[in-house]
Amino acid sequence: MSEAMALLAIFTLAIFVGFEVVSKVSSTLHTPLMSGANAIHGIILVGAIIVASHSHTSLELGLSIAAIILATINVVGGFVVTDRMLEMFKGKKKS
Amino acid sequence: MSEAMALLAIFTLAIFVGFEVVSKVSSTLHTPLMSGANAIHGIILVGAIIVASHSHTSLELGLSIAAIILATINVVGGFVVTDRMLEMFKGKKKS
Amino acid sequence: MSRNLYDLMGLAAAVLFILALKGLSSPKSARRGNALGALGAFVATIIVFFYPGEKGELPLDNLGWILGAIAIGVVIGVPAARMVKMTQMPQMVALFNGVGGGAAALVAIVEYIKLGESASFAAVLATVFTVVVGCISFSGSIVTFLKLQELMTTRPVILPFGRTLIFANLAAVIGVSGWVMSELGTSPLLILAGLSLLFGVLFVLPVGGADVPIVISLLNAFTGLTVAASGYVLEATLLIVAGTLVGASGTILTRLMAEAMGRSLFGTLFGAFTQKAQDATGTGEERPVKSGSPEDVAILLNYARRVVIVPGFGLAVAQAQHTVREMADLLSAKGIDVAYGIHPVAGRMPGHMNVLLAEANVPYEQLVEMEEVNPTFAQTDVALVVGANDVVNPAAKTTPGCPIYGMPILDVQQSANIIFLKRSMRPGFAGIENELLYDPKTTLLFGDAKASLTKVVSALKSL
Amino acid sequence: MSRNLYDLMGLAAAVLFILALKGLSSPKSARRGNALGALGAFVATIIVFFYPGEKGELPLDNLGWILGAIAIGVVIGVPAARMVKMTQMPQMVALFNGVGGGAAALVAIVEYIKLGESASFAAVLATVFTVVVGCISFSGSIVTFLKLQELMTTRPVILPFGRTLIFANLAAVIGVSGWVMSELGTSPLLILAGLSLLFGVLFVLPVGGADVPIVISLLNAFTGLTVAASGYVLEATLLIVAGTLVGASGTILTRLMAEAMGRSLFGTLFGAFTQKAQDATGTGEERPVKSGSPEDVAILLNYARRVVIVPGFGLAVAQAQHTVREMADLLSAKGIDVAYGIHPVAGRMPGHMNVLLAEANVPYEQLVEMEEVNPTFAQTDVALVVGANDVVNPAAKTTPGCPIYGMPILDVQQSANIIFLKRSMRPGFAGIENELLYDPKTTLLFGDAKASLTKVVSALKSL
Ligand SMILES: NC(=O)c1ccc[n+]([C@@H]2O[C@H](COP(=O)([O-])OP(=O)(O)OC[C@H]3O[C@@H](n4cnc5c(N)ncnc54)[C@H](OP(=O)(O)O)[C@@H]3O)[C@@H](O)[C@H]2O)c1
Ligand SMILES: NC(=O)c1ccc[n+]([C@@H]2O[C@H](COP(=O)([O-])OP(=O)(O)OC[C@H]3O[C@@H](n4cnc5c(N)ncnc54)[C@H](OP(=O)(O)O)[C@@H]3O)[C@@H](O)[C@H]2O)c1
Repeated sequence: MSEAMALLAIFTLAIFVGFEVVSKVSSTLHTPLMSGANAIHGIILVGAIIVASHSHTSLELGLSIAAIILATINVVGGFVVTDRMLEMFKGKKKS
Repeated sequence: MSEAMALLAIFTLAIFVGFEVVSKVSSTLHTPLMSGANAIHGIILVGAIIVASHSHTSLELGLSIAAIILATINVVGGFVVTDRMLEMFKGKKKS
Repeated sequence: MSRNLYDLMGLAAAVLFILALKGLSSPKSARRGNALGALGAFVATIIVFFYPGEKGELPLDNLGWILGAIAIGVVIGVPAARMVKMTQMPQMVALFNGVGGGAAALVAIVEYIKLGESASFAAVLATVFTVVVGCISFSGSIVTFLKLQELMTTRPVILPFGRTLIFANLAAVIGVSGWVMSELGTSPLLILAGLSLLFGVLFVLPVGGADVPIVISLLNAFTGLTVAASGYVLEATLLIVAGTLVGASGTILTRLMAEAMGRSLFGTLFGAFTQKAQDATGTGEERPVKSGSPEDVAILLNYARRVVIVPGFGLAVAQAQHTVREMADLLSAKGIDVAYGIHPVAGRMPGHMNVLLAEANVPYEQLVEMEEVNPTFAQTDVALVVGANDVVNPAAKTTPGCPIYGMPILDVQQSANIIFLKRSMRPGFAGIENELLYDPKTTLLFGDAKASLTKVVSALKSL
Repeated sequence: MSRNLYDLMGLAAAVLFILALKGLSSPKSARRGNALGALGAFVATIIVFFYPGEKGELPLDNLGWILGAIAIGVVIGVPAARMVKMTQMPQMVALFNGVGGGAAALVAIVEYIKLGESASFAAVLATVFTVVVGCISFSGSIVTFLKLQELMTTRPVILPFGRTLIFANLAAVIGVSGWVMSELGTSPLLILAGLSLLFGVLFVLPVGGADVPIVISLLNAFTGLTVAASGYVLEATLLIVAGTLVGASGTILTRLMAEAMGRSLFGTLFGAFTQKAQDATGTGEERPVKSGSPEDVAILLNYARRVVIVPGFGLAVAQAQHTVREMADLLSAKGIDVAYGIHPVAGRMPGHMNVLLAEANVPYEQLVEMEEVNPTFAQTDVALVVGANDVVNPAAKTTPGCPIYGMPILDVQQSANIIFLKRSMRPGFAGIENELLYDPKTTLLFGDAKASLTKVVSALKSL
């Protein structure tokens, strides 16, 4: 099996996992889930770091540094804000 | 990424898909689901055909022919028997 | 390009399998799901005949043999699946699972023979794993078949020194596996296969009849994993995906089934290793029971306000589903409140009763699940137990250590009167005495369920 | 070996992301799920610093720049996330999503500059896709932010010739994409980026305020897909898996959110292309309304047998959750049956009301979901609407074409009396008039919800 095929298989399976995992979420959790998923795609940070480390012109470096900053805001802020939302659900347990 | 890693990733994702897809099945469907899954693993038929086509000694050929027969019984019989079970659920729709 | 095309079709087959499992998980789409699975298997099998080799050639030698073998398999498999009686489906599934496991083991043996000195450790490991687990799945499934078909006792079989035996067997399997892996050789592999077959037998023997479906489900998951391992050795992604899917979903399913039966998964599966003496109340005691005539039963029913019918395996054996419906309709027409109390594992497969009663067009809203019907027994005048036994046996609550202990039951003893329709005092599937038969509230109507019900119906009509 | 180790850790990070989404889907495990996701992101980021190149060397040039940029991101992101008010979380999520999309687009632009003549068609396609979709996600998210923050109107913005404009824009994006793909060049790419940014704006402008969260969710899924595409170009499996997960789950989530709001997904998203004039009943008419004093309200409540409290966005603004609970406890103590009717999209995010009321320790069993509470309004004496508007607006049923048409609402008009606590006659989020305010059954108590409730509580105590 070629590498491209393997990647395609991974892509396909990941689609199913993504679909199935959230398909029964209650509406109460829509926003935190969206926010958490949003934080996860901040992992483009990894891509930004990779391109930054291979940047040799100042244009490339500038763009990728900007990408790193934005991606970091996404990933760090995303998880923190999600956690804050979820914190408020705690109260419910008591009752 | 090495080929082995790609296969491992595929394996891991398939585990999640398998888990998630059936995790909320009602007990009424346990038996048909088991039976259907059972038919799916009959796809070892493909493996049996591959080894049979590369068999050069009569021992190898004999074993792989036996494997093909067994696997065919598994896959064909499995889907037919599952279908028969499910056929009986039809009646319910009328009411 | 052409290879990529076939790879794409292989991926499509894998997706079809996923959709099959997804479909099978919901009543509405179950049948379509099964059809998708069959389509996936078909596509996958076709591809392999046309898959070009590295240099573009078609690689299938021995084509005649292969096609012949497939034909034989079809000729055996289809009629077997078509002709099996509904009551015998579970054993059929067990058999099919067994042959699948056997096929995986055979494939692995051939692979092993072909493995060169240069084979990677992972490939050797995967091959040996497949041989061991495939053989266990094969022999284990055969034993479950024999149990379900009642060709051997359905009660747990406790061998003398059984525990020592199975531990020794396990040790031998592990030891020989190591040997087989360190120096490739066909004879040690065959010894390993033999030991694994034996292990499968010892593993399943101590499992009580009622737990057999759980074991089949587990062996099914095992077979799935062997298929995935074979896929790794043969570099066939489709087999990896399909096998893993079955392995993972089978594992979950096994747990769900154990939960539905109120069994501890661990206790069920490792009975062989722990082997607590499971003491069951002895069978065949001579104690007084109250038996009645069809007319007595008809009168009891006629003056009830609420009747709950509890169907069990005997209803399936007697094929009395139409008759029971006729009776229920009669009672409803007299203004009596009638419901069917459905235990999740009544019969011999989950959903067995729903299937049977649906066949007789029983109105869906009369079928009440265990959790919902149980609180209503206290307001029930007559609980009519038709060919059920284990699912109403209070021993599940009162007798720790008995094979069904811990299983939730239908609380028929809460109702004002209990009627049992069965042929004899013989116990049910789990092989244990039912105290309820001796309860003063209980009336027994002996005979085949269908015959008895027919008599009750005519008695009801003449009242 | 060492590379394999890092690959394994990458796989572990992917698994953590899956477990994160799984955890986030169930209330009990949501917080742990989020923590697992953060752990996954941490692991993934660490790996990339140590991942050895083909020849075993550590490949990170520009390390100082990279670490500095991360530090800046942390210094901006964490305080922003910590300090944002609860009522502004949705806009925050929109912003974070936007910057993520922007980052993906920037990464793709750099990738594009580096692409040699030998780049495969698939790689070029993936790069251009990322630039386009990342830019759309960026500018679209900024517009949703502006709408939610009410820095611009929350009502659908219909530009003159809007439809022509957006079709032209779309055609331009497609055309320029083709150009960029056929001959690599930086300036056409920047033009493409500009066109895509514009498209994002035009796409989101016509979306009515109430539908904004749906659009954020969709843009979130888009960003996920761009991450997956970047992963393909950079050969980073982790990015493929993580991006695809977000893309797939985001798509489902978008559909679920649209369903929960009773919106047609298609209509919401392609409003820009269809642009039916959504006529809303004009605001600010001069019609008579019945307003009351806190004492009037207290009396109505005091003699009710059943009161349903309908909280909305205004409750959150006024932070009146504790006061409303105090009042509800008072009523309960008087033997009045009190329930809260929770609309799925009351407030500014799904679950907003549950969160708020849980904060005030309102007993869980008093929170009743819309489907369950609606049939009880006919038996309800007083429906007390606290800072809600759209979620009880009958226009959702009666006025086709209005922005909330088709959304299921709480049927307060079925109850004997309706009390509205709000500050003015201004409409709610969707910007449409609520006929119910003019209903003869309705009493209005003007003022901040917390102040009004405090007065009602003291009036109740002195009764
Ligand atoms: N549903 C599943 O998934 C599944 C699978 C495998 C095993 N099991 C096990 O099977 C059992 C099911 O419980 P159950 O109560 O349905 O069945 P059961 O405990 O096996 O009892 C069936 C009863 O039906 C009577 N019977 C048999 N043929 C009859 C006929 N023609 N007319 C009238 N009565 C007849 C038998 O008594 P006579 O011989 O005296 O007539 C027997 O007592 C449980 O132990 C369960 O764990 C279930
Ligand atoms: N939940 C979500 O996911 C989500 C996300 C985004 C948008 N939305 C949309 O938001 C809306 C939610 O409906 P809703 O009924 O909860 O809110 P709404 O329709 O926005 O109505 C809120 C009402 O509260 C009043 N109010 C504001 N501040 C107040 C205060 N301090 N004291 C008293 N009253 C106050 C306002 O009237 P005055 O100004 O006259 O006081 C307004 O009429 C729906 O259109 C929904 O689609 C929902």
